[in-house]
Amino acid sequence: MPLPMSLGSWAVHIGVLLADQPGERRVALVPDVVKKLVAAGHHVTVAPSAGEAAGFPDDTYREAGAEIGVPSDVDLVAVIELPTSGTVPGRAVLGMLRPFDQPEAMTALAATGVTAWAFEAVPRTTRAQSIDALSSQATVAGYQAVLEGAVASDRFFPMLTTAAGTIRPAAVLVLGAGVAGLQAIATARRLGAVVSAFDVRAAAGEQVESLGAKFVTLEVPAQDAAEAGGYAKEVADDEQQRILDGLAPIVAQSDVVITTAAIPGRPAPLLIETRTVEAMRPGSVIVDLAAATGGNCAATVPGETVSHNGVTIIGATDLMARVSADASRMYSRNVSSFLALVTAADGSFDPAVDDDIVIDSMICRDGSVVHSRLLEQ
Amino acid sequence: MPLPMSLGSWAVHIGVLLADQPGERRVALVPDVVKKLVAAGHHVTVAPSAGEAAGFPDDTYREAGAEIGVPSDVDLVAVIELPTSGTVPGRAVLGMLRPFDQPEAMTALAATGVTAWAFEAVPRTTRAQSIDALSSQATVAGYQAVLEGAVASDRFFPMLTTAAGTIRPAAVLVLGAGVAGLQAIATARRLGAVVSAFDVRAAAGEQVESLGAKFVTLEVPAQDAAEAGGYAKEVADDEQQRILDGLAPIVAQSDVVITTAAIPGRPAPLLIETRTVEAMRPGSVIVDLAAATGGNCAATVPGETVSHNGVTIIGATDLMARVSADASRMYSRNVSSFLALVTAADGSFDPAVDDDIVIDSMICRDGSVVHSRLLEQ
Amino acid sequence: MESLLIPITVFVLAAFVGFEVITKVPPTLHTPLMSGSNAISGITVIGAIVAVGSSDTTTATVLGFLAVTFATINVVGGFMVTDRMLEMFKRGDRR
Amino acid sequence: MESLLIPITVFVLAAFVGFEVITKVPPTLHTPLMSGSNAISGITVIGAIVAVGSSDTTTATVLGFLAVTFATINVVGGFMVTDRMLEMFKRGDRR
Amino acid sequence: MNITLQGFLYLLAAVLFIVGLKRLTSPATARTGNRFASIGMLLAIVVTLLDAGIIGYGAVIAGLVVGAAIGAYLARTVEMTAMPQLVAAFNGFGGGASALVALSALATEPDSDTRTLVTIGISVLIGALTFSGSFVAFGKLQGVLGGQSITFPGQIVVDSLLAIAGVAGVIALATSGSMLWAWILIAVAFALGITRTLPIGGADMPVVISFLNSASGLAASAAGFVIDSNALIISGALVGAAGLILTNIMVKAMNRTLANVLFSVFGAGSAAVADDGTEKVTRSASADDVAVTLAYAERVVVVPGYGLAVAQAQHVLRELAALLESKGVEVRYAIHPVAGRMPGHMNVLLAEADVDYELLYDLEDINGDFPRTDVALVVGANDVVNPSARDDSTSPIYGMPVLDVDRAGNVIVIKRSLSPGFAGIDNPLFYNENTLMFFADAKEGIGEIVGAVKEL
Amino acid sequence: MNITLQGFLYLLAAVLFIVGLKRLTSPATARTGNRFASIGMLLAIVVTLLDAGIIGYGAVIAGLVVGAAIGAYLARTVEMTAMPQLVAAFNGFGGGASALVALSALATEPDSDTRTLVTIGISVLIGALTFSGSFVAFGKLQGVLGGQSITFPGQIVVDSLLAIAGVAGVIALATSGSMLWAWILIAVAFALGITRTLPIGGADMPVVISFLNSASGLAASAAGFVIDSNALIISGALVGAAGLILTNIMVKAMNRTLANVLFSVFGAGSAAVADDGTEKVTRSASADDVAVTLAYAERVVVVPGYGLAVAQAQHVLRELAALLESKGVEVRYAIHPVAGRMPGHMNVLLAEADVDYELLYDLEDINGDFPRTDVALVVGANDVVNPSARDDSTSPIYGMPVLDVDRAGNVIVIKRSLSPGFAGIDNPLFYNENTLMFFADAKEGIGEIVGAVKEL
Ligand SMILES: NC(=O)c1ccc[n+]([C@@H]2O[C@H](COP(=O)([O-])OP(=O)(O)OC[C@H]3O[C@@H](n4cnc5c(N)ncnc54)[C@H](OP(=O)(O)O)[C@@H]3O)[C@@H](O)[C@H]2O)c1
Ligand SMILES: NC(=O)c1ccc[n+]([C@@H]2O[C@H](COP(=O)([O-])OP(=O)(O)OC[C@H]3O[C@@H](n4cnc5c(N)ncnc54)[C@H](OP(=O)(O)O)[C@@H]3O)[C@@H](O)[C@H]2O)c1
Ligand SMILES: NC(=O)c1ccc[n+]([C@@H]2O[C@H](COP(=O)([O-])OP(=O)(O)OC[C@H]3O[C@@H](n4cnc5c(N)ncnc54)[C@H](O)[C@@H]3O)[C@@H](O)[C@H]2O)c1
Ligand SMILES: NC(=O)c1ccc[n+]([C@@H]2O[C@H](COP(=O)([O-])OP(=O)(O)OC[C@H]3O[C@@H](n4cnc5c(N)ncnc54)[C@H](O)[C@@H]3O)[C@@H](O)[C@H]2O)c1
Repeated sequence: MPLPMSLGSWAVHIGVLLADQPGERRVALVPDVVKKLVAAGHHVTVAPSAGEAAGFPDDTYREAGAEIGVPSDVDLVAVIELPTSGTVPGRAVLGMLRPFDQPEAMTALAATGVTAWAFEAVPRTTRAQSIDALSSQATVAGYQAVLEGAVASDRFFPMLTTAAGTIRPAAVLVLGAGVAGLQAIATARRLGAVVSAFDVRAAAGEQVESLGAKFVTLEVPAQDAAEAGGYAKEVADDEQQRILDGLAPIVAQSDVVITTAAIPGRPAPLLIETRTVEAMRPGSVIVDLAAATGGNCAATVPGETVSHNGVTIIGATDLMARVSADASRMYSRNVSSFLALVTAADGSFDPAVDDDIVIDSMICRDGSVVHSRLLEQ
Repeated sequence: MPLPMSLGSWAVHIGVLLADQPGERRVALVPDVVKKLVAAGHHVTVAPSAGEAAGFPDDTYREAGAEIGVPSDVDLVAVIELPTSGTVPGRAVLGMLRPFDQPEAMTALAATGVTAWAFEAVPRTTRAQSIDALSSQATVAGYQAVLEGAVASDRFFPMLTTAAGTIRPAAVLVLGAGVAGLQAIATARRLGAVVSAFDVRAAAGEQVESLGAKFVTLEVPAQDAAEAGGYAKEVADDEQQRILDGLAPIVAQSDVVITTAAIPGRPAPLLIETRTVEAMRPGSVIVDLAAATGGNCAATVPGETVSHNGVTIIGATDLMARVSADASRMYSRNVSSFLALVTAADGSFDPAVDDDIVIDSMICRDGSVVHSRLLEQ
Repeated sequence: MESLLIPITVFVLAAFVGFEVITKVPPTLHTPLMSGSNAISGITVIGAIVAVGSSDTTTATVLGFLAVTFATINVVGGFMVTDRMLEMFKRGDRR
Repeated sequence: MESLLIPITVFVLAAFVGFEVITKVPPTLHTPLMSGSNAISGITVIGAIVAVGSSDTTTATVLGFLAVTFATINVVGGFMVTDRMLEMFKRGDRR
Repeated sequence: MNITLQGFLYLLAAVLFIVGLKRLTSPATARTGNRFASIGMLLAIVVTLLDAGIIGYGAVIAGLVVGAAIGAYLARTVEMTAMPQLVAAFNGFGGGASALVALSALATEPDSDTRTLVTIGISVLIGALTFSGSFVAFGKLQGVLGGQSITFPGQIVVDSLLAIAGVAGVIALATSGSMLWAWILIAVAFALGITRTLPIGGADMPVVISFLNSASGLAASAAGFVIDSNALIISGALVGAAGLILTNIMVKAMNRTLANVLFSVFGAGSAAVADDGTEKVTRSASADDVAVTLAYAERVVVVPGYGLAVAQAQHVLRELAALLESKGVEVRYAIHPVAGRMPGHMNVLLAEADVDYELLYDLEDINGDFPRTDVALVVGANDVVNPSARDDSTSPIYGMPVLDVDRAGNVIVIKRSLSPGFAGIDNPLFYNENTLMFFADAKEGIGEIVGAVKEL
Repeated sequence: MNITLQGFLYLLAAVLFIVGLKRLTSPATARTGNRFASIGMLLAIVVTLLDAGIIGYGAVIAGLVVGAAIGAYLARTVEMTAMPQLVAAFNGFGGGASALVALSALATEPDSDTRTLVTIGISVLIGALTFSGSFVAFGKLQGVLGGQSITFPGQIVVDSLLAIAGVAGVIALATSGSMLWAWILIAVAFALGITRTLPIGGADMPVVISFLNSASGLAASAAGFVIDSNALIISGALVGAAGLILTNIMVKAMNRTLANVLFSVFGAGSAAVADDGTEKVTRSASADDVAVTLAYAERVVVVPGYGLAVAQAQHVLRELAALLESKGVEVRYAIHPVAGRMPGHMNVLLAEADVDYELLYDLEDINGDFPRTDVALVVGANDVVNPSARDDSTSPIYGMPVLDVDRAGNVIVIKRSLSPGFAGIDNPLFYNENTLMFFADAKEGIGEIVGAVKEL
């Protein structure tokens, strides 16, 4: 086992765990990034087989200069999600901890005395973009959702004029034009589908059109999301109904619907009712990216693919894990960009640095939960 | 049940069966085409639920003017493949009967006295293009193969420059640039992959490049396929080895390989040896469209998806059936174009018409096998 | 030669105008332009008129008459036929 | 007026040449072209030379001398400065 | 009339000619340009008629009336297809007139000074040469003399001798001032015009006419020197120079040089020998031709084929379409079911270029529209637009439905050569009357067309 | 020297001027064009010096030597940035010379005929006006008079009175032939030149100079009428006409009209007031400017941003790149990690336009190359090229890595306005010395650039 190039008191010792959620195939650090960290003087311990499912066998980590072994008492544990045990073998942890979905788990985590940063709490500022794991993983999800939808669809996406007749292009509808939605639009357009999209945020229209898709306007006031940190807010009940009714006929005419609408810390907004699903052509497909937070479609079963009246409804929550190699690559960059913030000038680990990103994203520290939003609740 | 508009002695009575092969979801005639046939005075009997899996419930056939019921003693039975029973409830049958793969079944079929036409035996002439079901279904297979490969891949297909690093485009290799191969190239290019392709036919190079992909040239003589009716021939043994060796390093560097190489009536040529698979990066994918005839990859298991050394090898033989609606649409057009040839001027069924397409594609008649290639064997 | 200075100056300048005036011509206008400029070269008609008008010998008169006739054919025919050819561009005002 | 016919004819033709000769000019050439054509307008230098060379009064000589000086500044300076500006297009021969 | 006023009016006429010529170079202004020029001419004629020097109006009026009648009759009645030869004939008359003016001046004042006599000689020489040359061109175009190049042994020797004789004739005339020499000169010039024009092939005739037109301008200018008329000098020089430029433009559009056209005995048109041994002729076009044809159309249907894919010309094609649309032209695409080499090949390309799906028409949907289509633009397609699949039951592709582009007003075919497509058979479309072939790689060719449309 | 030979040599000089001017309009030939013209001028001067009429060479030679020395010195030593004012000064000298020639003619022959006197008056008027106007323009550009428009109450009245006085002066001079009137005329013309130029803003000065240049051509032509010199008439008319056309081209490039420039008192440059209240000036460019800058570059880096997506300009951008490449320019693309509005936004667009992946460079890979880049072409990007993210620690986007386009030789930014991007902050790049702003929708703008490059 090669020794890390330098192991002075100032290096950060990083641990990478093997994800233990079912279906999870990603790894928090890929060998390429490990190599850079090691070159920068850090020490990385990678749990055996941690990268296996993402296509990075242990040997590739060894070559990158990591130590293979079960991390324990490291400075910082990098994870995809919080291990099912709810604890981490180190002084600090960084990952997509889902703090606002599982506040109790955070309280329990805090009790272990660990310092925890959640990517979900990283502010959406310009400078924080390279740390924005939610964006990087939503990109993956948006892309994969279209592929899954296309595979499940009984129709071609592109138009095809052939000796055996002309096949009209598939109609794809994307609901929610955030990071994942835009990527879904781009991917579906690439495949040749006729794409339309809807979102409640005012800025979304131009962005949708900048990808060559049609923006669906319903008679609901567009939100100015600037105040909400770029995120959408829940809509009023009467607006909600108008959205449901407005979307229904468009959904019914679509061959594939990709739903991505989300409101941070809230259950996903309902956009497709069961009766709308029933109005769809048998053979059409709904991919519900919001399944994990309840789904945008009433017929969605999170984690499963179901058929309702001939319509396939994909509620998979592990879409990002399916593009394991590239999703892990992007995630690793997010992790290492964050790490740069908590590394002091002398190279040592400095969890208390005065940086708004580090402070804002901190969930718990010194035994107690510190994030304002969790404290409010 | 609405009566067909006219049922004189001159109308052709067509029967559509429910496909009984496992995984088969296509139907030989879709309601749109049925409607045209009925308008032309033909009588169509569709087996209950025949179109269900392709997204065409019985009602849609009823609306198109068909009779729903078990066809019996019809003029012409239109099928996707020969029913597992090996017999058809009519005087003639048209479908992808795989005559050269299962000559015994043809002999048995002939024994029932039926007249049978196989799409596999339709000559590849300009005029026959609208009847060329092999082409139409290969188109579907090529498209779907790329989607399956992309879904199974742990990599993004397109290049992506993001705040979380730049993802290089996936390298896709297509082996065999026939109808399916070209469609695969086009689809992979649409998704943004860097595509290269190989084929033994001389004409393929320009065609591959006309789709913006790179043509791989190995040091083997290119075939002039004009003599073989557009099809490739088997290559000599030493050439074969040179192909295998030449492709090996390229395969090893590819993220997704789609193999489509075929020689009609012969087992699929071997293009990827097991050791080449083992040289591939874990996480990469092979989609073997030739699985049904043995596969282009030594590690392929027909009909199954297996993982060999971390490489996913998709040997599915039902890819066309997965795009059931559009595949059926195209197939129906092939069927109805053929039907036009065997319909006499007075509208009656004329299986003995003097037309090279009808004659060439005839497998058996009056109790005996008539196709020259089968007689030769 | 002195008396030639002015006509030559005029000739050179006019030739330059001729060279510069024609720069890019779409091919469909080649024939009309040729025809139109050919009609302009029928300006010899004024020479012919002067010649016949001031002629005193019969030869000169006959020659002059022929000259006027020829030149007038060139002028009248030329402009009219050009106009006919250009009728197809009437739609040119669409833009 | 008769004596004006020829000069005016010449003037009109030259003006046409001037109008036609300049059609499309890329903006980077605006200043050099202005400067170059300005140097050409220094042709008054020949008028000045004639004026001073044939002058008999002192006033005329002084005026003529000034005229020659001014015009020469215009001519020499103009052409030289244009050339300097155009140096940047030396790479123009790359194609 | 006051001689100065007359001078200014002549100048005005000249200005009208200049402005007219200028306007004749753009489709939008060409018609008014021609009118400007004709007004200038009317002005010049009227001014001349009012000239104090004119004594006998009889012959003048007679000439004007007879000439106008003949000219108007010819201009009105001649078929549109016979325009080139008509222009040739008019040009011949113009040249003849110049020669006659000079002759008549000689007859009136045989004792002119040398300079005048030289000018008379030149005027006679050019004028007569233009006359005979133009009428030979007329004959060739009219078919009277056959379109082919006519040569005879010793051509060069004869031509050279005639040319020398012409120069000698001018000198002899200038020194003698004798009418006899003038007639000899005319004969020589006549002969030269004939021998020089006969060897040139029919396809090159427009160039010859344009060149002779330029020459007739020079003849007019020379006549101007003789009778000391600025109006003649200016107009003649104008036409001479403009004609030369136009000749050059035409020659360039044919990828030739002027010398090559005038002195090559092999100036035959572009003809292809078809399979059956008969000679089939294609009409080949330049990017500019195509540009004008497209830009002045109302309805264009683009028919893409395999060549579009080979050339990867989809992006530039879309740009051309956008450009045409911005000019108000309706552009649609006809997608043949088997265009290209794989099902949906054209869809892939056009989708890549982001062509709106709404603009793609299937064979059945568009075939009825071709008779109402101004231009069918066939880009690298061949078999799918082969009318023999429809008309010729012996054709190997008989029975395949094809796009009926030949029913459109004009067909423009962009491909690199006359080579066949996938089916390996000849395409009669290429030899149709209403088909223009633009031989080019689709990408480069369409790029050129885009450039040409932008400059219209 | 033989007067006829002299005449022909002058004609030759005029032809050299014409050819020179023609060549000056294209970058490739401009330099030789200038040389042609200067050879023409040398010829004209030498021919004049050999004129039999010249008796006293002293003053002539003195003037030539002094003038040449001053002219050469100025032309050699003046900074490149001071070129416009230098041209203004030279122009002033030219106008002055015309006036002086006329004055001197008057002094020599006070009893000339009326026509000559009228011409002298016109020559003096235009010449003196050009002189004073040019020097005011010089002063403004040099900063001596301040770049702003200088107005005073009653401007119009004074101008009108001076204009009337000028006309009256010409008439008085023509009727009296008196030197006194000539001086008065000079004073009036001087005053008019000053009052008419002062109100025009610094940014419009090039137009004024070009206009005065045209005027000085007319003055030279008028002087030609005075001394009956065809050389002067031709050259003057040439410059007068060409100058007018050039003025018009310049005015059009500024989207103005000539009247608007000359008679508007609000002719200030385009300046923007920045957030902090100080005035920041952008240099705005036309499609032609951008085309020339790009076509003459060796290395171009394209920086696409969200605006490219909004305008859907990817196809035409690629076309521009292809065009530049065909001219030997190296074109690469710098893709900022967060350009656009979603990860990989630019990749989607450029892939759609079929831009080779090899040409796409990441921020880290290309940032070091900008100092070696001739032109950075920023298309609809803003935040990702904002240098304050690098330099200004108070900026809200401080710390974000940006593309260092400001380190390239030239920066061209295509966007519709000065509006901010996603981050909502101002971009100092736009006000840099080496930044040219091309305000346009990206698709339309690039389309225009493509057209302009094609015409180079
Ligand atoms: N779509 C399918 O599924 C399929 C499959 C197999 C076969 N086919 C057959 O393919 C044919 C398709 O018809 P088509 O009209 O599309 O093509 P085609 O008949 O093969 O003709 C293509 C033409 O494009 C020209 N070309 C090639 N490269 C070019 C370039 N770079 N620039 C400009 N022109 C170029 C060639 O002429 P030059 O060499 O003179 O340039 C050629 O004649 C049909 O016969 C069809 O039956 C179709
Ligand atoms: N990539 C991502 O994942 C992502 C996600 C969210 C936010 N962001 C943020 O988005 C920004 C991206 O930077 P950017 O430089 O690409 O864009 P930007 O800073 O938003 O600037 C885009 C510029 O394009 C111009 N524009 C808009 N429409 C145009 C048109 N039709 N033609 C020409 N110009 C047009 C606008 O100026 P005019 O109005 O004057 O034309 C605008 O200033 C960054 O601030 C980034 O943080 C990125
Ligand atoms: N640093 C940055 O500048 C930065 C970084 C990342 C994302 N962003 C911006 O933040 C925005 C949202 O990002 P996200 O994708 O992570 O958001 P998200 O995952 O929280 O939500 C997805 C989308 O669903 C939409 N939505 C919510 N309720 C809806 C409803 N009832 N109907 C329809 N749509 C509904 C939202 O508007 C959002 O676009 C994006 O526009 C993105 O550009 C900015
Ligand atoms: N009417 C027509 O004109 C018509 C209709 C359909 C197809 N075609 C042509 O026929 C050709 C083949 O059609 P297909 O796709 O049905 O063929 P196929 O399915 O039989 O074979 C697929 C491809 O595998 C290739 N191949 C065979 N052995 C190989 C080897 N050892 N290595 C690499 N590649 C090998 C073949 O060349 C062929 O391109 C195509 O080019 C198509 O264009 C013509």
